[in-house]
Amino acid sequence: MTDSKITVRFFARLREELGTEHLDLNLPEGSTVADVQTELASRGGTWAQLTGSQPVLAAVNQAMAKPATPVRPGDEVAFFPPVTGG
Amino acid sequence: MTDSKITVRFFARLREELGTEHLDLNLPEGSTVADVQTELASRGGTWAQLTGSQPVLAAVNQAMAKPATPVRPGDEVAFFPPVTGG
Amino acid sequence: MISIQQADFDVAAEYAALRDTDPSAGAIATFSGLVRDSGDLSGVTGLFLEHYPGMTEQVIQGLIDEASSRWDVRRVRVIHRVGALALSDQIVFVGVSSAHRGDAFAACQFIMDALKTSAPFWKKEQTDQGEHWVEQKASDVERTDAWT
Amino acid sequence: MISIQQADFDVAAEYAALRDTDPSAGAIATFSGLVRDSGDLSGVTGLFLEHYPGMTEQVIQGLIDEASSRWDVRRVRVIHRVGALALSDQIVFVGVSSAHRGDAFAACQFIMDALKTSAPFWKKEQTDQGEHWVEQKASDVERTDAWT
Repeated sequence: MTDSKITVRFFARLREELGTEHLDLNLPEGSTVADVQTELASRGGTWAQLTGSQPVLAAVNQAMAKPATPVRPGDEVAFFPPVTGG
Repeated sequence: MTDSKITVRFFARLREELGTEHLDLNLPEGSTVADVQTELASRGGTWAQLTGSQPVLAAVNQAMAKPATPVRPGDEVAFFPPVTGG
Repeated sequence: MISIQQADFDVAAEYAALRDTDPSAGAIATFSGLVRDSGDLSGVTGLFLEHYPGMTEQVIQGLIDEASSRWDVRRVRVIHRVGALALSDQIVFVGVSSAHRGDAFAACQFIMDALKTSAPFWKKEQTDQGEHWVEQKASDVERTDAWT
Repeated sequence: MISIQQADFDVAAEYAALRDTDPSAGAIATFSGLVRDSGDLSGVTGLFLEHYPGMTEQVIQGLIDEASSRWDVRRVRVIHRVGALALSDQIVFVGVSSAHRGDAFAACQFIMDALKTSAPFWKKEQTDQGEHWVEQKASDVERTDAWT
């Protein structure tokens, strides 16, 4: 089994509450955005909100993604709250 | 029978084709905008267009008016084509 | 505020005045209309704009009043030029400030649409082929009717 | 053209650039958003704006492309500030030039509406009571959905 190293980024309220701007993660081949969320949520504490009741949006390589979106080695995955610009 | 003297103004294409910016008119009491148009159209020539097929708008005292709008002594009546500003 | 004038206007100054309001106004929508080369006919080189002094201002004030009753509007500015205008000259400016973006857009567009079909202005276009009075467009009338 | 920047912007210069186009562009619609004192809470004294560099520009370019395919659009300019902003500061500018007034209004409003619900920006409001991240408004989502 090959591990795939991805970069995970966090923004806004998530970034602040997790105390983390970005981290690297090793994931099994065939992983999805949902797998990344579950893996990180299993750390417990504030990380549990990644699979909690508040909406968390995801992007893969700077394009909006769904839970089922595949994640490949070298990908940049981002999690953030609903956007509030303009 | 008392005559009511009104001022009639013309704008844009009408002003040019009638060769007239404004004129004074004596009309019988109880006259309407339609009466003014008929009276002027009876002059013939280019004046006939005041009751012709092309749309002619009317205002009385600088407010849009209808054929049945009454015209009183001292009123300012205006005729003009559909507006094209902006 | 309404201005009907021959002189050009400065959108920068108008925008600054709209912005200089109470701090509850978070949205400013503006529209500017310019003389373009394709009006009723192509090859337009200039315009002459005639209006009915007095009535024009009254009609536009009525539109501003209606917009203010339908939407949350803080400031409204309408400027319309008259007289001889050249290609690419500014003709008209409508600016609206509001607490809300939707209201600013709606009021600005309503005033522009209704001005075109109810304010007594008339355009005469100059082209290489001569000059002619512009005809009212059915699409403009439909656009205004859509607001009722 | 898209700019995401900390610096303030000059609407006068942006308007001049939009106007300086081919003579077929007769309509310019603009929208400016400012920091207002009543956001999620009242008594707002300032904002902090965070964004996702790179993705933000891509999302906005997608909105401009969509607007250009739906409407007759000549030039589009989008500016969005990030970082610390004070009360009444300019936040965002969207300007569109077109041959037609309806297209200029529609494209400008569509880009603004869709930017608010799809471009990765996040606002943190400062008030007398402390600071908090702004929540997305259901009305903004509905407004964007109305364009589909």
